[in-house]
Amino acid sequence: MRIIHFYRRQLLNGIVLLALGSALFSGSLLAEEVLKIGVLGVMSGPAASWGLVNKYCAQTSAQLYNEQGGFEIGGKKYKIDIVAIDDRNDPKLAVSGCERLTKQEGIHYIIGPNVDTTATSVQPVAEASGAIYFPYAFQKSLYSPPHGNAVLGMIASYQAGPIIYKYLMDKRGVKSVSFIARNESDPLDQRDQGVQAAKKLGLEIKSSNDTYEPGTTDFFPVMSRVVSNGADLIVLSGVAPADAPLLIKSARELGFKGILSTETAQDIKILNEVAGPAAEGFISVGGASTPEIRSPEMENFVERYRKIAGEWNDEAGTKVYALEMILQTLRKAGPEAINNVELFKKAMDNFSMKNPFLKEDKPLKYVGTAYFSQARQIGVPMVVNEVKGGKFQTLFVGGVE
Amino acid sequence: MLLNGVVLAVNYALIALGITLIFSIMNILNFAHGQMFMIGGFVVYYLYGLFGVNYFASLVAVVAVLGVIGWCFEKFFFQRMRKMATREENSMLLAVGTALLLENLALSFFGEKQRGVPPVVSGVFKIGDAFLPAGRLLVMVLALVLIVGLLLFVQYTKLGRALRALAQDREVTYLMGVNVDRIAALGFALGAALAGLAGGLLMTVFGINSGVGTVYSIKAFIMIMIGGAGIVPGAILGAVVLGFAEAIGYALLPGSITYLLIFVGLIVFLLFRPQGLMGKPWG
Amino acid sequence: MDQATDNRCPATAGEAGGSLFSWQALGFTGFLLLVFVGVPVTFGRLPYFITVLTNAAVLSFISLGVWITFSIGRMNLAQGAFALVGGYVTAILATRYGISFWVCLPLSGLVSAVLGALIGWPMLRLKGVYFAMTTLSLTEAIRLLALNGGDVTKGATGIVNVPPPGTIWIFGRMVVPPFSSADPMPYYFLAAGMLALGLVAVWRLSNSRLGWVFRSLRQNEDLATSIGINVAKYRVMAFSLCCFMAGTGGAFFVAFQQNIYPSTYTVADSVNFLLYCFLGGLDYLFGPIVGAFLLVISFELLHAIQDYQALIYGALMIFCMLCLPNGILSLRLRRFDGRRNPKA
Amino acid sequence: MPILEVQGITKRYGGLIAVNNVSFSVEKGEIVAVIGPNGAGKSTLFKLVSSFVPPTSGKVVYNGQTITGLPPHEVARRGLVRTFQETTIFKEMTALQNVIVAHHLRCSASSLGIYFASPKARADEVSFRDRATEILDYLGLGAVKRLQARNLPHGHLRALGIAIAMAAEPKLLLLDEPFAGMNLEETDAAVEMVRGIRERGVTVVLVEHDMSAVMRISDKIIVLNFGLKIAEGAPAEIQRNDAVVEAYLGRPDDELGH
Repeated sequence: MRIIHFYRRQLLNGIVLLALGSALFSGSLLAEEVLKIGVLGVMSGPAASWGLVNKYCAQTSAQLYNEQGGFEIGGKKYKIDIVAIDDRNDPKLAVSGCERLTKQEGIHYIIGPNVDTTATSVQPVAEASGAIYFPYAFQKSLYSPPHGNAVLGMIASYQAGPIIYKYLMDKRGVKSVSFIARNESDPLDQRDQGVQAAKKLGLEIKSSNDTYEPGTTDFFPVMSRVVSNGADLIVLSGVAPADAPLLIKSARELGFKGILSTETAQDIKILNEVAGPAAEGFISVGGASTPEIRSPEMENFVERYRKIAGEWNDEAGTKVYALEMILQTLRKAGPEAINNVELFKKAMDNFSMKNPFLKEDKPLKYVGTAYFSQARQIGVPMVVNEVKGGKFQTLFVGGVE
Repeated sequence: MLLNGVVLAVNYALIALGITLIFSIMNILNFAHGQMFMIGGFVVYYLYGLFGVNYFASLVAVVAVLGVIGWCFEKFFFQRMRKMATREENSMLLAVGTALLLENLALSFFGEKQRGVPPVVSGVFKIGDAFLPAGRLLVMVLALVLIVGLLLFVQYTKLGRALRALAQDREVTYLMGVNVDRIAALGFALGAALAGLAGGLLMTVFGINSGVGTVYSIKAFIMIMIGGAGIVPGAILGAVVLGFAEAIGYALLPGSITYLLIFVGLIVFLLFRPQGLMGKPWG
Repeated sequence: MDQATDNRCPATAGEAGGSLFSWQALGFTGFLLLVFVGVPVTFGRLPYFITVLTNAAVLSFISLGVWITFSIGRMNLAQGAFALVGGYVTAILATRYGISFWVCLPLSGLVSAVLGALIGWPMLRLKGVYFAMTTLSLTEAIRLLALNGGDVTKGATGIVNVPPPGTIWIFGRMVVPPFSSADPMPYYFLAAGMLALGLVAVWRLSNSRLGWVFRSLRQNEDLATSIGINVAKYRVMAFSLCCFMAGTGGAFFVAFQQNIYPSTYTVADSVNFLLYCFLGGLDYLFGPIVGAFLLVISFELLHAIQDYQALIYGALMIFCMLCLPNGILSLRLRRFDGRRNPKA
Repeated sequence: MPILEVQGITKRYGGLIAVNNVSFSVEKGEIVAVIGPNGAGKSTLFKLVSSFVPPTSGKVVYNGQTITGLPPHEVARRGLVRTFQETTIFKEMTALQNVIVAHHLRCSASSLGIYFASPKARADEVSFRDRATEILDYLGLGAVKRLQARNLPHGHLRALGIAIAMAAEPKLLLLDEPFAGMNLEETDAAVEMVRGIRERGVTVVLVEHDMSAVMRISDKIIVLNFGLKIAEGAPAEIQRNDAVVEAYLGRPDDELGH
């Protein structure tokens, strides 16, 4: 009996500690005007890096602004408070997380979620509670009328695909293509879009039905099927940063001599570590992350990001935009928009500013009308990279209208 | 294709041997096996990949680290549980809990990124139409050596015999004056070290990240179910079957259908032969 | 200890009818009041809490099914599979044929139950680890089946925009108002209602002769056979009941999230259902409910310490398992025994 | 008509013949014992008769009907009930609950009726409780009926096993080694108990190793060795049978094997 009592006391102590801890954490940021921004995404498990990069980006920007006394909207300075929630890629948790952000924390601007499953699940909640969210998922219905609260945070693969293929046809003489995709909603969608785009451009599709399971580590078998089709170009549709280097390595080991490309952002460190020299010549899409096009502000951000996250992740080059766009649009729409997303939406329509992350003077806007028939996408510059000597080198910078 | 099956089978055998060892001694399905595999990979990543320690020395470190983890698990978790619990399901659920704990620990300490190391050897052999990268060959040879070593160890050393006795009959072993708890802890440590070694070997080819654990655990389960749980030759046979099924399936069918067929096949197989290919009936 | 156990379950079914006024019934009434009056009044303005509680309620409803299979001595890792089946039945019927959710809900349970009976019949001959592993394979197999289901399941793209539950009219009166995603309250009431109904149903089951037959199966199937119990029949009965609950639970989540994907329920979900039962205590009917609510709510509470959330969650779980191997509810019972029987 | 007829029953496991072409019959009201050294095939024969294991060839006729191939619970429903060698009981129920559950065959209510506690089901349970109490009292377990079965003293466990079987209202009861591991006193009590069961109108077939107890109560003894029936007859005849004496005494190794 004594033992049991002992444990019960420990358990109770633990609960009290927990409660205290949570009280402390929530009580620490009071006093000034606070603007809360939510980050909802997968921050644990195999896809953890997607959500974590969102979180770290938002925290980094917030820290930078807060050090200057906050971000100014309508003459008042606001401290930025990032509330991050891990949905573990579980739609159930995404919904409750979104409820928490919108209803509990009173947040109207959310960065994330990361995949179709969770993004479509939070759609009803976000719309009902008047919140704008910035998913990194490609399902078109999210962004097309009658829905209007989701803003795509990056370049969709179906937008990048045609541009890359065209470039490779013109400059590298590519004539035929094979696709391989991760067997999940987003990647398959990206592959189908990619196949359509390639057909339109007149590329010969050698194969397109090879897929691999999330969690696969040995890509030898599936890659040997793809390589045996003998295409000039192999497109990795929607591959996770963890999978891309393994796919590339397998392809090279199998004697593939052509070009490998993907339409999603990748991480150079992972590519180098895992694929090594096999990564040479790999073409991918990044944000404003390559050193040669970065502005000083971006350099500053990169440095701070390193402090917060431990190391730089090239994905962050794309994901840095979401919070910046939210804040700048709010500034333009005025302080009322903090609690009224309709004002925000109006301000989106002809919002334009100089892209602060690029050296070059380029405008930053909301785009996507051609795809969603409304501007519901951040006009992230599309930087196409090639791996050269263990580093990303910018091939060209494009954009989406 | 078949060559690839061989490579897969040998590596899987290493994983399956570890889990079958633990199962035979304690009747516990070690859910954390995949996570131990993952930690083995990370040890190699840090020592060999980041600090430039010799690859083989790193593998020795893997054995030490995982051995300690396995020993602690048995000593502090499972031994306790066996003495307290009233239902046999409890140990299994505890195993699930340890898997969750290890995975979360790894995520906190190792981060979420995919990791890889420079190849230990480079080059590609071409055998007929098939390609065999040297890295894979090395991993295969090392795994083979380890498997043979393990079999000899279990067969001919005193500790190995004690382990086998324990696997056969706990009571009798106890009566024979063997310190059952100590041997069990050593057995668990050995099983964990095997999982870690498999991770340390395979990570040079496939890389590693904090989330791979469950996938390997499930593969390990499939293998010992095919071969017969707790039977050493069964584990090897199971690994061979799964390795070739994967290699052949992936070569002929889209990936997810291969695994669908493997799972359906496993279910049907178990219905007709629950003891596996070589095992004695269980329960 | 033994005395107390015997008092807890005085006999079999005969007396269960009379125990309606026992403390169990009283506790249940209290539970109903809390769920249907207390919670809405206290948390009505906090939709986030309501959503969390809704999740917890339906998760514990599904776990109750797993609890039934535990009571026949099987560790069921297929609950996720049957939740997925139920979810797809509702999603397909509702989007393709426009059938009302209120028809889909029981229908999903039924389809799952029938499927469970068909698969369970041969599978339940396996025991222990073998049964657990076969059901684990089943969870994966069903997920992969959904992934390769072509037009029927729409593969990896999932089925989205499933309409929310509609209005129910009886004799021109609106009995159930239309559901909308703006307000989680109706979902909460539906979830709480399902849980309450499920609880009564399983409570009744566990106190009737059927419950005792199930328990006898867990303790010794051969002995049960020898006294004329048709073991196979009762095993399948328990398993398909369990699948029914998974199916209806899965259907609920489809309506709640308005979508379903093959990855909506995976092995991790099946494992979670087990853990809920286990943490609450396998010997107690309220076990899965206590376990599910505790785990779901503690996970949300741990948001405060974001970075270590998952870590602490895992450590807490091991701690509970080691200190309370018979579940959290065993605490209460041990103390109870101690008072009545100081020597125990 | 004999209540039980075993006709040329054989069971092979792979190349091993556990039971080889054994035939015998049991009359109503008899106590018949099957004896033999360890590994003689007694247990297998026992499982064959109770239909827990299907025979390779031959059949079992009970009350004029062939029961070979029927599932074991069906055989029990017809009144042929077995007990177990080990102390097989429902460990996590009280002795009383054990016996109440064991009344399953006497249920007159359907599953649904049981679930909704129909009047029939309630009446069933009340009568089961009375009968269970009566059986336990009769077998000397009245004082411990509220104890958790797993905590019962060893001697009581076997009695509980028999009580469970009795609750199924057998016409023919198969007892698996009812005297194993008992001292003289306990054996005496158990012998009385078996006699008492016969007095309640139940035919008893028992498989046993303990010769002296068997000699005292059996009307007929069947001796197995290496799966073959080597003798059959009244106790006095068996005691004089050379083959039996050799089987038991000539091969002391077998005795130690257990």
